[in-house]
Amino acid sequence: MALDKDTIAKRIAQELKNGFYVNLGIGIPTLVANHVPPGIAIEFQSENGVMGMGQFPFEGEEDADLINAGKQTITTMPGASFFDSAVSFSMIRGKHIDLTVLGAMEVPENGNIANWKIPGKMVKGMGGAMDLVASAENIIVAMMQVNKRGESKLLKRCSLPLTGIKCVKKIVTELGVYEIIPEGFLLVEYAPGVSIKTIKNATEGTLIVSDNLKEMSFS
Amino acid sequence: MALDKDTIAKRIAQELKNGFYVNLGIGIPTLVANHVPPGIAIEFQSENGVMGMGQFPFEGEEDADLINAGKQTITTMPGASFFDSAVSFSMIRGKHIDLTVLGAMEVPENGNIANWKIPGKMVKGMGGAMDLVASAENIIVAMMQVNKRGESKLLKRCSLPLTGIKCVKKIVTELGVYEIIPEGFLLVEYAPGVSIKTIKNATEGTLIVSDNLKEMSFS
Amino acid sequence: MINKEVRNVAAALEGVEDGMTLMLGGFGLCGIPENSIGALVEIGVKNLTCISNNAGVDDFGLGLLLQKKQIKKMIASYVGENAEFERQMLSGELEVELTPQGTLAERCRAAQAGIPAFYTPAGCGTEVAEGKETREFKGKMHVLETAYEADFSIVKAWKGDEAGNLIFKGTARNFNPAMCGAGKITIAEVEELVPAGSLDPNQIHIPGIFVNRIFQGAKFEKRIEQRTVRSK
Amino acid sequence: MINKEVRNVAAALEGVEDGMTLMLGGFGLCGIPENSIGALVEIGVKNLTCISNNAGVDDFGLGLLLQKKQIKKMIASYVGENAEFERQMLSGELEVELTPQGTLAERCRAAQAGIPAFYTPAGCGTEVAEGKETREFKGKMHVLETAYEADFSIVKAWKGDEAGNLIFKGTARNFNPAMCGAGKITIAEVEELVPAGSLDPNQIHIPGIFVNRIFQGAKFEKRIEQRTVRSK
Repeated sequence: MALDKDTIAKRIAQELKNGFYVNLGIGIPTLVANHVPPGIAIEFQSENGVMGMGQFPFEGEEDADLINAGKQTITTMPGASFFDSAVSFSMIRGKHIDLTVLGAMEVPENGNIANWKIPGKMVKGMGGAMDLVASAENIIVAMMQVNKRGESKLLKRCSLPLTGIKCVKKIVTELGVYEIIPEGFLLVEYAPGVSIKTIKNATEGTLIVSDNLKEMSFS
Repeated sequence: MALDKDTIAKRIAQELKNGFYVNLGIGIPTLVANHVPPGIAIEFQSENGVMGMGQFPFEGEEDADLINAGKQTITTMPGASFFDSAVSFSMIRGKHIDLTVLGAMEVPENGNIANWKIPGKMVKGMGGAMDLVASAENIIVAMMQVNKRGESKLLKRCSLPLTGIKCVKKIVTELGVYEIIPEGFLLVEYAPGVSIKTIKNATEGTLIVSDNLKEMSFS
Repeated sequence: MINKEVRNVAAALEGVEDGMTLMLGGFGLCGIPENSIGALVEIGVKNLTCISNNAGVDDFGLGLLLQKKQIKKMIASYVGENAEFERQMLSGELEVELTPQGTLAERCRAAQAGIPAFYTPAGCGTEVAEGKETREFKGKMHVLETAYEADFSIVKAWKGDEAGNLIFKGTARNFNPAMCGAGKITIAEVEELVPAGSLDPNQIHIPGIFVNRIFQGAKFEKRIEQRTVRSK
Repeated sequence: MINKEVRNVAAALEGVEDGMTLMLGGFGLCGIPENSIGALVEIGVKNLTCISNNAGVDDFGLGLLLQKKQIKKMIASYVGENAEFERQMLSGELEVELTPQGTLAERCRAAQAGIPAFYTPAGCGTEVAEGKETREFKGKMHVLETAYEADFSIVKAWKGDEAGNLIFKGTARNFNPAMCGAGKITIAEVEELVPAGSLDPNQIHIPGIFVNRIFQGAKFEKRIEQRTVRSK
């Protein structure tokens, strides 16, 4: 059965390693923070200027001066720090962030990514995404594999304006986990109960099934 | 009579205007701070990371963590701030400093300046001088016009490695005040009791005597 | 001490004219100079170019200037929260230049710091790099970005003193520090204005040399855009 | 919280080897990582390239490494206080690259910030610009300067916490912040190391992400170079 968004986040949380500084994008990526494996130390950065983000505040304790990049009220953990936007992107551009998780509208098989604009229709802007994908060495895309009109978002080629080129390393969707390899999308894990046929139908780009393919595990 | 170093500083202090942020170099320039005209507000920057420098501390109150760019112990005034070297040179490079006063080994008549190196003999380094002269729009050189061997330091051309080009606007020495104009050194003031002949003999470069020449005044 | 205090927002905004370029601090509605924005609406200056990370929401922040069609061109990184913005942009009424957020911050900081241009990898291979010089450093492509030019920088801080020294609070810091001293004249509105000497010189976020005019804002609404809470 | 504490200076310097490039904070003798410098003398690593604003005095700071001829090349802006330095340089034993102080700071900051290169007016028309690309922006010449590369950054702060967050004091801040995160590994020695959560997140000068190892220095001499006083 296809995963829900929270379970996608849970699977991505398995990629967290002790000592990682992590930037989570808006949407599914934000949910990753709820699934940090016990016993490892992680610090979450939000590019608007905080390292060491905590949970949402208790009701009545919201502070207008304390938000994340999704404009949500947040709290901080012990050891947190605030800094300005130039310093924040020094962390990102300077490769000090160990893992970046972000959403996408389209990912083609060469590892490009598009997530900020639909010409003539919708322009939200790239926010910090272009800086993140241009510099991060460890980028995971978290998204639904199929859009609302039933079309695959894992493509041969992007049709939308790009956010970055040849930067995506791994993709986690409701159907599977993919790595970008020279030949295309390498399926390394499938969601419990989802058939390879379903995955193939939902992948417009070249799909290669790994010799070590396994079912996602959430033990 | 030729001025002493402190009187050169006193003459330069007449150039201070209300609201000026001022960077003073090592040597004679440092003395300018002792002669701020009453009734005007000035803040002194030291490029090692302090704005709003005050006087030297009282004996016993020296703080090893509070020095100026000449490595001297200092104090701060109300409204002072500390910052790092990158920010300090943002002030300088970004043209936020209103007046720069520094020493020189040689000044040629085109407004170049040399003050950091004698090849094969002495290399102190340029410190912050190259950044200062490259960006400051208001630079006064404070120096003795004649070196220890009796040679003029106001030259036709520099013989020493340059610190900056076409940047000096005004020079104050023990003998006079000079402005750099296309034709050479324009003598605008002479030290009390010093003859034009003495000044001419101490100026290797082209000397032009201003139509409005006057004696320096220290009333 | 060089005193930067002006008596109110009107005095602070003196000299702001039609057609000027303004840099405005804030991220979303957090840390925006709301007193100054309100006064700009009242003054009614037009044909502004605004450099700001976001464009506010329909009825707060820069959205107020958009409603009155005072903005000719917007330079921002993310504008997803503003329906009127999207309408004006898609209809062609509003000129829009979208720029990566880190590049936006660094171009402001470059203006403050007297760096005319720098190289960044952000945007390489995308339409952001179109028409710009690109260059390889250590095997990776970078794009040349230039310092922004602005007539005024308008920022919001938590505390400030008469000397113009500023301290920001939490994530309301964001773009405000990098914009100080980046425009020809920098205006800072603060929640609390204190006498010089009241702030620890060691804990100043922005030295007063980067600020030309400072005033205590009459009122701060500090609206929250996404109120998210957890249960006890 | 990611814990950066190491037990002592020896643990902090692990991996420093002959021939490496080190970036060291401090201005004159103010804010120098004196515990680390002392340990480098003891370890006896050789052929070092050191990037530091100054080279210490004959018997303190980097002067100690110069005495033992552990430094092959020095990159600095001002070295006027060190007779042994001048001797080694003029005799050709020591390779020296002098660079304008603001350029030095900005090249460190560029390394920290992932900016491979930037333009600055400093040094144009002088020997500093020889062999470097120059370019005109707004009618003025600028020189292209690149980010420094270093194996280790070694800095000194006043207070730090386990998470690596740093606070500096007075003018002992100087080059230390810009060097954090500029080398591959950053070591911070602090006068006081406190538990995470003890420092106000609003008042951190350098966030811990830029620091890899932190320890409390055993002893700080904090020598004063020019003791200047006035009479009461």
